This record gives sequence, C-alpha cells and structure tokens, in this order.
Amino acid sequence: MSTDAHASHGHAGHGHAGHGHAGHGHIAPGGHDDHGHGGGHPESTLSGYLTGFVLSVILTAIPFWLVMSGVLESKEATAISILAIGAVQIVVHMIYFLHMTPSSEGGWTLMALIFTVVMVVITLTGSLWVMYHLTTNMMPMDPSQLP
Amino acid sequence: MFENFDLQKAIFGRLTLESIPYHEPILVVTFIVVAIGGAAVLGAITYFRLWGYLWREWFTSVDHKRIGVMYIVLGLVMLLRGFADAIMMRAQQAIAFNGNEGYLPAHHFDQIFTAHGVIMIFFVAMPLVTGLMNYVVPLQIGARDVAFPFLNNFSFWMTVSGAILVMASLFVGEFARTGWLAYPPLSNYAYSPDVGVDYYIWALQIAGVGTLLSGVNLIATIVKMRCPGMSMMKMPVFTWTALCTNVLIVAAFPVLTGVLALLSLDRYVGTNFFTNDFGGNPMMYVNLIWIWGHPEVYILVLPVFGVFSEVTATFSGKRLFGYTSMVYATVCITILSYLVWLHHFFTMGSGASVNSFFGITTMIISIPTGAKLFNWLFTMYRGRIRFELPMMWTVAFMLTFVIGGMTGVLLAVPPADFVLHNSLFLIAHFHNVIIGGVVFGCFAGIAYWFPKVTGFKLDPFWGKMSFWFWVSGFYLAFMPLYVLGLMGVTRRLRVFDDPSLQIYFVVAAFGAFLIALGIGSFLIQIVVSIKNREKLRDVTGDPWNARTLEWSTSSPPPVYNFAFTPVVYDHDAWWDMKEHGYKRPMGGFKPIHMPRNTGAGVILAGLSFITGFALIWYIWWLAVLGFVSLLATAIGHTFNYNRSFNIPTQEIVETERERTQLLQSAGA
Amino acid sequence: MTAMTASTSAPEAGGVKETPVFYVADEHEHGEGGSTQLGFWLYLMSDCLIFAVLFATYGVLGGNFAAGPSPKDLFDLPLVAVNTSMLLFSSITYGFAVLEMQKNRKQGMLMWLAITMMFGAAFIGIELFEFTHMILEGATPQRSAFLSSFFTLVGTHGLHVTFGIIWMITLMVQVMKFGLNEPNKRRILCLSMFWHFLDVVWIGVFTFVYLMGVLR
Amino acid sequence: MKRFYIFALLPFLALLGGCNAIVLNPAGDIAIQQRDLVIISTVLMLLIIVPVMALTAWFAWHYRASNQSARYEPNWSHSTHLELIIWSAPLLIIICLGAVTWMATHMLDPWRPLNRTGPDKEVAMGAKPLNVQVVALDWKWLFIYPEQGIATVNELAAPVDRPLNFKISASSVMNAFYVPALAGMIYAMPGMQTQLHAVINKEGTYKGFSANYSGKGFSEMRFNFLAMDDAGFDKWVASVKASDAGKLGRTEYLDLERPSEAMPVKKYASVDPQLFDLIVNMCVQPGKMCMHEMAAIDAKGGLGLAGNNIVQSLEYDKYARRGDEPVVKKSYVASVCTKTAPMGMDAQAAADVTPVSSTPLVGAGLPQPGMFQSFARKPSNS
Repeated sequence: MSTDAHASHGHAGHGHAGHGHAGHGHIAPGGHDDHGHGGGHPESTLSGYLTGFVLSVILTAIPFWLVMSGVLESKEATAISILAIGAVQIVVHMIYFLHMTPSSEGGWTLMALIFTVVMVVITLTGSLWVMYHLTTNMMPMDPSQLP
Repeated sequence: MFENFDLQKAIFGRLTLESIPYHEPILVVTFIVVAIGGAAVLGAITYFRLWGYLWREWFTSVDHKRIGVMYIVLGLVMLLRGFADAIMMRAQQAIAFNGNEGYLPAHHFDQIFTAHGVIMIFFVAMPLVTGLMNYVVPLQIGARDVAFPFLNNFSFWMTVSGAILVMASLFVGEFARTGWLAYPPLSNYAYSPDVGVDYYIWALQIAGVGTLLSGVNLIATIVKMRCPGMSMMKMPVFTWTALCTNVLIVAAFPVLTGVLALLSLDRYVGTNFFTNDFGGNPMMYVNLIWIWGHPEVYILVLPVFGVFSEVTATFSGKRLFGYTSMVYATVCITILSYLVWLHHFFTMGSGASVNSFFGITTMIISIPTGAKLFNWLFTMYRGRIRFELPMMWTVAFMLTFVIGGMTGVLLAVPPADFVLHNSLFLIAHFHNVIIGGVVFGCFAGIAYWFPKVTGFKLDPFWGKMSFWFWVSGFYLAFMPLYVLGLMGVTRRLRVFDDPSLQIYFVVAAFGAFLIALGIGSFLIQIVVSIKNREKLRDVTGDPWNARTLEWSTSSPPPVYNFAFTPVVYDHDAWWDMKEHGYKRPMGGFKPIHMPRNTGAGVILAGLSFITGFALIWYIWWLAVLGFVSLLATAIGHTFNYNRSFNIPTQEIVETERERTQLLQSAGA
Repeated sequence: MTAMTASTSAPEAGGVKETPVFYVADEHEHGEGGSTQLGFWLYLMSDCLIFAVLFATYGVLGGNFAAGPSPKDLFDLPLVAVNTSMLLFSSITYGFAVLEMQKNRKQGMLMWLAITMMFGAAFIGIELFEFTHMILEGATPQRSAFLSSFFTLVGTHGLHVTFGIIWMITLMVQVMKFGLNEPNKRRILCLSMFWHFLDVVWIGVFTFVYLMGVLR
Repeated sequence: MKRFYIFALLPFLALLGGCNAIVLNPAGDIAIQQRDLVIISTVLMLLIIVPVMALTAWFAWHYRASNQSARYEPNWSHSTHLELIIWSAPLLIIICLGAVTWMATHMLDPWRPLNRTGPDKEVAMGAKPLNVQVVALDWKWLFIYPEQGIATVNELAAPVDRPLNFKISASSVMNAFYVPALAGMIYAMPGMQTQLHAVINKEGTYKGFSANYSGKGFSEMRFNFLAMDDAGFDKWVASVKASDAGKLGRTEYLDLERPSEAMPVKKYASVDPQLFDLIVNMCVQPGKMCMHEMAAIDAKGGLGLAGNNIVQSLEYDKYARRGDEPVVKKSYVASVCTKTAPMGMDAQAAADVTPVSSTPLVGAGLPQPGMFQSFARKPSNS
C-alpha cells in the first residue's frame, strides 16, 4: 500500500490510467471483486457443515468429559486443556459455520474479526491484570494475611 | 391527594407533582424562557406551514447530507445548553468566597457540572463530528449515500432522543449529581436513589445505540462504497480519520453500553457489581468505563485532525505533506488509544509497574500526534497560505493544542499525576484539548464546508469576531485554571475558603463571558450570512479552490451527489481533475436509484424515549408497552421491502442544466 | 454500490496525451444491500465486545461468593451438556436451512428453520429451568457479585437467543409471504451469522463459566 | 481594553512568583520530588513544543498569500529526511521521559516505605514511621493514631522529618486524600485500604482536603494539617488525650459516620484499637460479616447453599441518607463467627443491637430498589 502511495507522489506528469489501474487493483472498492451476489458470502456446502458439526461435537465432548471425570490429576492441566480446546472450537465454528475466509468481503470481515479479537484480548487481559493489582493492593484479604 | 395511593404509584411510578421543580426560581425562569422560545419556534413553523415540509424533507429524510446538517444543528443547540451550565459554574465559583455561599446550592451545582460534562461530550462534540462525517464522507468518496440510509436516520433520532431525555431532566425531576462518569458507589442506588442517575443512564444508552449504529454505517460506507480508483491510500485524509474514528466507535461504545447496563442492573434489580457489599467492586466500573472513555477522546479528536488536514492543504494551496505518515499516524493512534485507559486512575493505587506501563503507553501516543502536527506544519511550508476563517482556526488550533498536548503528557507521568489529578490543572488540560482541538476543529469544518452545504460562504467579519472572542476567551478562561491547579485547587468545588484564589476565578469567568460573545458572534454570523446570501453566493461549487471530491459537485449538492460516479487517480482527486482538464459530463444521464424517505426512524426513537422515560420514573406498564411497541414497529418496518425509488432522467437533466447555467453565469 | 470496475470504465485510451476518464459513463443498475453482510458483521463484532465486558466482569468478580454458594454448589454439568447440545444441533439445522435456501427450496428451508427454532426454544427452556432452580435455592443474582455476573453473562446470551428466535419467526413469516427473494435471502444469511455467532459465545460461556467454575 | 490586559497578565505573574502555588513549592520531600518531576518533564517537552510553536508562527507569517516573494512549491509533499526527523524527535524525547517515568513511578510509589526524609537524610534502620489511619466519612475526615490511641476529626498533626505511614479508607463512597504540601493524592475507598508514605519537612499549617467529588458536602471536606516539632507533637497528643470528647468506639463511630457538612474539629481521647480494621472490613456494625472473613470463606469455596441463609436485613439507615427517597431496606451478610473472632460481633455488642429477624429469607430475595419496590407491600400507616 505504501509503495502505491509513494508512486502517486511522483505524478507530476501523466500516466494516469496506469496509476488508476495500480491503485484500483489493490483493494477493489465497491466490493464487487467477489463472485456472485450477497456481497461475497461463500456458498455453503453440506460437507462443510457436517465436518464442522462433527468436529464441534468432539470438541465439546472432550472438555466436559475432562472436567466431569477428572481424568487429569492437576486442575491447572485440565483448565489449560479446556481453554485450548475451547479456542480450537471457536476457530472451527468460525471456519465451518461462519465461513470466515481471508477472501470474504474482500478480507474486511476477517480484518474486523482480527481487530475485534485484539480488542477483546486487551479488554479481558487488561481488566484482569489491572483489577488483580487493584484488589490485591486494596481489598481486605484473609485475616492471616493482615499485618 | 388520592384515596388510593398505590394506584397512583402504579400509574405514575415515582413521578409526582413534587418532581417538577417549580420551587427553584432558576429552573422556573429557564423553563419560561425555553417555553416561550419553543412556542415561538413551533408557532413560526405552524404559521409558515412548515410542518409538512420539515417532516417530508428533513425529519424523515435518509439523505446523508440532510442528516449531517441536522446533527450539526443538534450539536449547536445543545452547545447553548452546555455552555449555559458552564457560565453558571464559572459565576458560582467566582463569587463563592469569604463565606458567601454563591447562588447555587449543592443540589443544583452538582447537577450542573455533571450535565455540563455529559452534554458537551455526548450531545455537542459527538453530534458535531458525526454531522461533519455524515455530510462529508460520502461526498469525499464519490458515493451517493451511506451504506444504510435508513439506519442513518434512525441513529440521528436516537441521539436526539437521548438529548431530549437530558433536557427533560431539567424540568421533570433532576439530573445526576455524580460527575459526568457517575462513579459508583456514589451513583449506586444506595447513595443516589433519585432519578438523576437514571436519566444519565438511559440518555446515554439511547444515544449510544445511535452512535454505535452510525459507526457501523460509516465504516461499511467507507469500506464498500468508494468510487472506482479510490484505493485505501488514495482516500482523502478526512475520510481516513473518519474511518478510524468509526472503528473506535464500534469498538468502544459497546463497552459503555455494557458497563452502564451493569450499573442499571445494580440500580434496578439490586445486583452487586459495583456495590460495597456482597463482593461487588466499584473499581471495576472505573476500569471499564475508562476502557470506553479514553478511546472516546480520540473519537472526538481524530475527525477534526482530518478537518485540519483538509483545511491546511486547501488554504496553503499545496499537497498535504506526508500523506502516508499521516495515515499511519492515524492508525497508530487508533490502536494505541486502547492501551492507555488506566492513566485516568493512577491515583487509585494500582502499583508502580501497572502505573508506569500505562504512563509510558500514553506518552507513546504523543509521537504519532506530534508527527501529525509536523505534517501540518510542513504543509504550510512553501505554501501560499490564505487566511480565510478555517485556516485561522487551524493555526489557532496548532498553537493551542501543543499546550494541551504538553500538559497531557505531563499528566501521564504517574507521580506528577498524583499532584495534578482531579485538580483544576486537569480541567484546564482537557478543555485545552477539547476546545483547542475539537471545538476549533468543528468551527473550522463548519466554516470550510458551509458553502458546500448552502451554496454561500459565511460572513467573514462576524466569523473573525467569533474567532477572536473564542480564542481570547479560551485563554482567559483556562490559563487561570492551570495556575489554580498548581495551587492545589480541586475540581467540582462549590465554595472556597481562601480569598486569594478569587481573582483567578474572576478572570476565568470573564474568559467564559468572552466565549459567550464568541458563540453569540457565531450565531449572528449565520444570520447575517443568510441575510447576505446573494452577496456571499458561490456558484462554482468550489469556493476555496479545494482538492477533494466533494468540491467537484454543485453547492448544495443534488440529492444524488454525483450525476455520474467519479473515477479517481489521486487522493487530491478534485485537484487532480482540475489539473488534467476535467470536463463536466453534459449528457447521457441515466435514472439514479436512491433510498426512499421513511418515518420509521422518528417513530422508533420516539418510542425509545418513552420507554426510557418510563424506566426512569418506574412507570412499569408504560415501559413494557413502549418496549413492545418498539419491537413491533421494528419488526413491522422489516415488512417494508419497497425502500428505494429511481430519480427519473428528466429530473437529473434538469438539475444538471441549472448547474450549467450557474457555472456559465459565474464564468461570464 | 459503484458497479463499474476500472478495467471497463477507464478506457485504455487514457494512456497517452488525452484527458483521463474521470467518471463512470455507463453505470449498470445494482441491487441494494451490497454492504449488508459487512455491516451486520461489524454489528456482531460490537456485540462481541459487550460480551467481552461481561466476561471480564465475570473474570474479576466470579470468585466473590460473599460467603454464599460457589459454582460447585450450583452448576449441574450434565444439564449444561444437554443445553450445549441443543445449541449445537440448532447450528447444524440452521446450516441445512441455508443449504435449502441456496437450492431455492422454500418449504425445506422453512422446515429446517422451524426445527432450528425448536432447538433454540429448548435451549432457552433449559436455561430458564436452571435459573429458576437456582433462584428457588436462594442463589439469586442479588446474593453475590459472582451470581450477579453469572446471571448477567448467561442471561445476556439467553436474551440474544430469544431475539434470534423472534427474528426467526419474523423471517419465516416473511419467507412464507414474499418467497425466497433477494432481501429475504440476505436476511437469512444475516440471521445465520447471528445464530452461529451466539454459538461461538456459548463456547466461551460453557468453557469459561461452567467448566472452569466447577474446576475452581 | 487596557485593564483587561492587566487581568490577563495576572495569572502568569503569580505563576512566576510561585507565591502560593503550593504544588510548585511544597514542604514535604515526596511532594518536592514530584514537583521536580513536573518541572523536568515540562522542560523536556518544551524542547520540542517551543520550536513547534515558533515554526507555526513563522510559517504562518512567512508563507502568507500576500508575501509573493516566499517560495511556493504546490507539489512538494514528501521528504524522507524530514519524515525521519518528524518521527524520531518526539520519539527521543519520549524515550527520555519514559525512562524518567519508569524510575520515578517506582521511587515515588505511595506504597513504598520511605528510605529518606530529605535530600541527604537517610532513614535510620529500624526507625519506625508514625502510623496514621485515615477514614473519609461523609463529609469529614477521621484520623486515628493507633500508637497514641487517639483520634481526631478534621485535624491532622505530624512531627516534621519523621516518616509517615497513612492507611486510608472510606466509609461510603470514593474520596481522595490530598495534602498538596505533603505528597500526591490517593483514593480513599470504602471496603478497601490504600496507603501513602510521606514526610513533612517544614513546620506549619497546611491544607488538606478530598480531591474526589463525593456528594453534597464535598466542597467543605477540608482539614488542617499541622506540622510541628517532636515536642510540639507530643504536646498536641497530650492535649487530645486531655480532651473531654471521650472514647471513639463502634457506637460512637456509627454515629459520627452519618452525613454532616463542614464539621468542626473534634478530638477523641481514646479510640477502639480495632476500629480501623473494622471500618476497612465494613463490619463496624455488629453482626455483619467482615470482608476479610468473607474473603477467607470465598477462597475456600464459599459456604455452599447454606450461605444463602445468612443474609440479614439491615435496619440501619446508613444507606438511605442521601436522597429524599424513603428508606430502602438493604441487606448484608451476617457474621458467622460470633464468639471468638475479634472482628465479629462480641457478646456485649450483640446484646446492644436490635435483634435482626432470624427468619431465613428466601435467598437474598429482599425488597429491592426500583423494579420490585413498587410491588412490595408497604407498611400501612393507617
């Protein structure tokens, strides 16, 4: 993108159409770069839905089983694995049910998603971090911890 | 009064005759003035038979230009209210010395500073910048409207609905007495059981929905509706800042909605999120509201950075210096503004590592901001600067904003913040940024685009009067506050014990008075300009010899903006067209597909207002009724599939022919 | 909205000395709603942040039982598992509805949509059962910050599902009345995103709230 | 017009003189270091602010349209060198400032015990600071001296050059404890305890106040901070001990806690040694569970479903005293350790309290504010 912009600086002369093509080819405005109607929503397929469904059933069953049976000795290990499986399942849903692909809507949905994930991570971890500090500094704790 | 007391409660909730503050003389006078003024306006509209026109052409309009104008009118009207609050505070603080209690009791004063903050941020600054974006962005990207025209109308009326709720609190009940962010536990039911905080919550929730949807709308517009040739790096800078602003809106306002919803649950249902007991934690509210609150500052200031970029380039007669770095700076600011929220509560005691992390991230924001400033500076360098009104505001901004930026970075140093936080120094700082940045920017934008909207320029004499009153008034009103802050004077004080402070407050009050003259001059300027419109007329559509696409169409632009969708090759598209022998298309017009006006937005927003009002006063039946009708109307609206129409070729030919004649008259 | 692409509008003649083409001369008509998908997705992203706030609140306050009951005392994992399966089934049935829609089979689409709605209603029913059970045991949202944040987070999700069901009914009526036209198809796809998005949120809920809560 | 110019100059003159700009001319070592930081940061930033302002004025003047002799290059819009300077100059300054910030934030952390009382005055090993417990009430300040066993309202005294250790809390809403001459502010929050380490180096009477808006009486929530020599301080302590206001116990505190505005100085000759802990733990009211008890129970996983039955209705009217609304009953978690726990209800106090209803309520299904209140049956007043 930046090269494109720099190119336009040297546009004292002509060569207009050339610039136009370069610029246009970059991110096609108007959103008609994708095929078909519906603004580039990819066609859904039966196999896609079924794959997604089977995967998510498995990925739901495992964490429930892990917690309910307590197979893993340590709580930390269980917690980490269910969180990891949850994350994987979210990705599965995104791909097979929500049809997230880098090309849908010219990449804008994916970009919005990534941005949102960053924001969610900031909100969650930031809040937890800040509030952890605030509470440990200020909130009354166990009497044994009192001076 | 009533035999059956409970029946009254069931019908009116906690709304009683005592809720109307007829015993407060100030409010009664205000009410009378507002009532007379309102009656005069309504009477005039009726007399001139304008209701039908207003309803058909404005209230139900889905035209982004009309909605943009309505946003700006809303912002200016609310500016009067917010400023009235400001001058009342300044007057109170200027006299409340030596045992003098002043003229405002705490009950009243505390509402005023809360209302001032809420109104200025949500109902003045937000509508002004949203209005500018709404008006200008589709024109700048060569589009005919926004992506969701109905939603645009709905968003606007939701904002109005919130504004009316705030105004209603003046005459029915009272407003919050908590400060503009309503920190619990003070804002919780235990300490503020009356309707004030409920007014605050519902006004912001309703307006917030509007803001959020307009954010979604403008992002979709910018992403999907740019004209051919306009790649991201060929977008005008104002469009870039508008994009980033709306990304911030969409990412930040949900947090406000969420946190206010939690507060209202605390107040209405008795949950324990932010209470002192039952494991609640008020600090969580402070944390969450600032996750919204800091990006909000950039939501306000980014669009005006865009305005200044356009204005500087236009009036220096020169390409914007460092377009690329301008864009990257904007994007940097967008991301970074999410990483700094804790600097608003260093003094809550998070500990040194957290505090210094957030302090340093805050300072980092000043790097891209500084880069922007240099870019404007070097745009002026080797330019040919015409000091028309917008440019005057820009230079005043550059000189004022750096001071605000400097004190801002100062406040980002945690130990320095410990002595300056919550003081009048802080007040001076953010007014320095908001007035010196946002307000100056909005005035620059209004002066700049006014001829585009109306077809005639603003009167320069009254504009300059307004400018000088504003600028000198600003310095007189806020420089003393910096000093007072260094003297250890806190914000939100109603009475003072140290008589040596009085002189500063008197000076500040005088500054506020000058600002009042500035606002007055601005209003006179508009009236005078309308009166002298023939003399100030611009028929070219491009009065400033400007650079971006909105100036390529007529002033005011036709409903469809562009008879043919433009094709662009450069970020200064219109300049580029002028340089390369652009010829206006004279024939081959085709019908244009446009959205149809609808009253659904007004109705939905009206129902939201009723629902909000009912919730505030615990009129449960009305709240349920309002909400159900809201839902029903929304669903009913989706049954309307016929939302657009074609402008016939004949009409376009006619419109374009008129413009051709105008242009010829100018050329002759 | 702008229908032309540069390759057809900016003629190659613009190359040498002539004035470049600055407007699209023959625009062809295009339908509305080209931005709907993206706009709706952006709305969902903002909704996502509301949930982020609720999750953060639960994360901060979730351990404050105020000497009251904790997740271990309250959560019934088999019930949550059943509930989760309702939502999962409704996802795949919604998928089938979309497939039918793509084949322009109105009746099949309506049937799958109705089945999806049933699963959604079952989900809400089970959730309401769980809530009433807890409230009757005295674990009300007012009892502790943990319960406040639990009820709010899970309840907000439930409220979304409820609105999804209302939307689904509206849409079914509209499809019955107006057929599978372009706007209706667009709306079905939007609701599809909404519905699957709620699924994604539910993954967070059952992992972070229920499973982690019982583990704690 | 001339008179206005004089007005405009006044603040700047005062600023230069620094006559009563207490933040720039404080009397405590911490505040002095904070002042230095303010000045250092300002100077660092002026390095870039001044040139920018000068350039703005110069460019605006020189490149005005009427000055046809100035160079005009309408297409000049890029220069890699300039861009480099534009981004790196602020970056360099921010790096310096960031380093200063990092160090200063850790050095001046209010939680950090002092290791010096002045530029060359190290704190001796084992020297004990003077502990002061601060409580922000509606709308006055309570100071408890645990070692001296005394308490005062709206008057704080301390010996010069001795490290002070403030423990700060509040009774109802957020406030901020701020003595500009002494050190920066820190929030005072109910149910929580913040800390501030500071020292005062000059004798005198300084102002202290709440720096965070807390409601109606906030403007007059002020106190005097008396800095005196050791002998003077001892005398002051003795005078408080000799005052006839008596003891500040739990009952007296609950009385004192009720809202009042512009309260005069009050001195208590003795004080319940546990009072501050009870305040921080929000269990001064007998029978209420203390927050640290609650935290301990929560850490062990709560009290299970049985814990639903220990919520009691609070008869005390502390919560409904700000608005004109009728008293809303509020609930609290009852203490479960009634016998031995020092923080819990002791036998004597228990007898004094109006017994709360012992009927187990349906959960916390208490009359709630708002929505449910209007449906709740009102006590008939006929």
